[in-house]
Amino acid sequence: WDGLQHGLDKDQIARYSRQIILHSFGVQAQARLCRGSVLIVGAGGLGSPAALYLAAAGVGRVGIVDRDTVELSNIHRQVIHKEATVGMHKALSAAEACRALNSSIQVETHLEALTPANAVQLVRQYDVVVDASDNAPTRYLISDACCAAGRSLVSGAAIGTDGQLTVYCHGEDGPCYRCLFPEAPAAGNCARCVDAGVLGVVPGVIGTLQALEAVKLLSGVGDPLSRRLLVVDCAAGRFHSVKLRARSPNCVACGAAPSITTASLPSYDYAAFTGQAAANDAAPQPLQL
Amino acid sequence: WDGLQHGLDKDQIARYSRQIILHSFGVQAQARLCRGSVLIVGAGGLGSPAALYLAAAGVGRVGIVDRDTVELSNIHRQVIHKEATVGMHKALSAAEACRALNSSIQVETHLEALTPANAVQLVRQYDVVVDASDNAPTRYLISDACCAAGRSLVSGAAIGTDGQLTVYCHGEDGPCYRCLFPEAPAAGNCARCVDAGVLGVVPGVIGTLQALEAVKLLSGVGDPLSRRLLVVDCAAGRFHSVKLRARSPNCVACGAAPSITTASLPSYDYAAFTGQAAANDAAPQPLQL
Amino acid sequence: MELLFGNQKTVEADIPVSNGGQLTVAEAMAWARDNLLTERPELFMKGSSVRPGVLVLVNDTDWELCGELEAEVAEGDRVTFISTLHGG
Amino acid sequence: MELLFGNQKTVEADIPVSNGGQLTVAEAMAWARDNLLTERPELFMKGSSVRPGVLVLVNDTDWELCGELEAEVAEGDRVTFISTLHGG
Ligand SMILES: [Zn+2]
Ligand SMILES: [Zn+2]
Repeated sequence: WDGLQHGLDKDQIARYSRQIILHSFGVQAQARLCRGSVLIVGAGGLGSPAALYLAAAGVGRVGIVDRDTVELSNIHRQVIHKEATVGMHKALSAAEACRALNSSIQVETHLEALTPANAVQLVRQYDVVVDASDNAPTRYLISDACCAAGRSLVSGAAIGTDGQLTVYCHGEDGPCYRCLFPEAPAAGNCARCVDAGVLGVVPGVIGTLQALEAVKLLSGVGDPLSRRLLVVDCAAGRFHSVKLRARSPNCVACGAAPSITTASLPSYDYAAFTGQAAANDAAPQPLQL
Repeated sequence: WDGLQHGLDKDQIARYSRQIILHSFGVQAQARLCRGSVLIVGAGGLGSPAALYLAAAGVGRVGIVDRDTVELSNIHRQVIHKEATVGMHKALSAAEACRALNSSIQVETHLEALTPANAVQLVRQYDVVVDASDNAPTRYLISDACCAAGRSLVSGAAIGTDGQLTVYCHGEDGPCYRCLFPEAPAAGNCARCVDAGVLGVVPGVIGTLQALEAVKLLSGVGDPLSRRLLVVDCAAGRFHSVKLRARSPNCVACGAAPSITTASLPSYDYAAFTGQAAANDAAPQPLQL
Repeated sequence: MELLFGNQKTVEADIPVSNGGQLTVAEAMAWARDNLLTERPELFMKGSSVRPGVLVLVNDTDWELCGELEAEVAEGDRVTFISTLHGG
Repeated sequence: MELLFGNQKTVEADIPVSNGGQLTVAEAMAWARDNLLTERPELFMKGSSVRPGVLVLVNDTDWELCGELEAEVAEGDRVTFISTLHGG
């Protein structure tokens, strides 16, 4: 049966047949996907479609990190959850949906937050990382951990009706987040969806595109968005792609002589660096009109 | 409570709060969404994310048309379904997922195919139509019905790693599908995902964007993609938007003196016009490698 | 579409202009069919125009807004052929 | 970003050039801050450069590839300021 040594069984061939028959994809690409693994940090607006599509596509092992529980006000955009899982741990709710879609893959949940103490060893367990988080200190942490562990990072963000997407830490010359933004923006310039608002479909668009980039990285098919930033204005229906700088030799995380390393990262103070805590601990006020 | 006369109850305010607090959206836009209705033709690769996001966003009434049943080979891209619904009617499987996400909206299922006999009266029952179908004769039928009934049409398509998206029949000068393609392509030029293959995330991207366009049309927020065609090359990560012609005065469906009308449409032979049947009745061969 | 052009999505070409005048889209298409096409011409053109289901663009604008076959193209202009998709 | 510029996403401007020479991005930014900004300048600039978290583009290219503050801009060039987003 496995004359071509792709390692897929009959059920997998049946399940993924529409991708396998695609001329530019094929059975070897599917096999790479099935052998691959992805860590999705955040099971919210971005993580919902990313996790659904990566599980559906057949990524062999999907890890989901989230410390929060599902709230009713999440569901207008976090479509992996449902009313019945309000109050459930988000990572568990997301994992349940992924397994219901594809019981043939492994889904691992990480119920504590990503921290300087656990980030590098967690990231090391996966081939590719998807930043589906919602705050600046976590984004710097994820980028630094990917530099230290040598993993490509699919970074997406969404707020209001705007979205952004790129692949960091990729190949010989891909920059990391710090290469672009070595100084953290002031806390007042880092709006969160819970405070500023977001149109539900917007993280839907970006999160699905993040799944696409992760599929390209794991399967080896297509050109990942490395050194290119996709800027999406959903209200105007405008998508434009901008060319980005290469990795910086002076970067403290990924340059020639990085000061942020596997050894030093656990003691790096991301809250001090960004002037904000990762978790938005104060529950948002119920909306009064 | 309802001093601003938006008609939303406390649960709705809580559920949609993150959209309501968005400055460019607000409570009146949410109220318009909650009063609106959308017909999604097709609960497959495009319809899956479109239905999920429209239900989540709070569209008051969602209609889903599909005559097929869920198959295992659908699930790599049709993430609204799950392993447990293989064998179930797609429209019912999709409706179940929508209600699980949002029990406060109405979800209506139409288990028979869209046909010349039922199209106009079905389309008339909704404010906006989403073409999430998968074949040429149905696409011409949907466009003609929208012209006859005066409804805007969010049309998306995906195959391989390519996608397209536009809004037809909109406003004073929006063209319909026939305005662009008055002569149907030969059957050999109309590939179907089941035969040519499709990367699962690709209809995911387009279907989510279709939900976005429908939200803009129903809420009145943002600029819909009328007279603009978005062309997406997912493999290369390229999005470009092209400017389209206006409605054609000579168009047989939407021009000054249309020959395809509410009265004549039921007897129009779409199979003859396109040289193909709507349904791909022969079940595809199981994939042998 | 690229299957017809040796699997290339983009082709840069210098098209010789007859009569020292302007090049029209019709002439550019005929030249492409005769010089670039590696597969069956009927999948690209029908008579002297493009076959049904293909949208022709001149610099990201529907050719219907530019004069269709008679639209003039000059140095640096981009002519694009897009097949309408039906899958979902 | 547009909140700082009177809620306009795009502004076309003719910037007077001193010394009859080329305009640099640094000069264009200073001019924008002094002539277009309707809100707090510290949300746009820090010293003579852009504040942290803002990516500057010259014609859809990262300014780091064009010389940053010293990049020269001419008639028809587009300078864009993009805030990095963190939400999800
Ligand atoms: Zn770096
Ligand atoms: Zn028309």
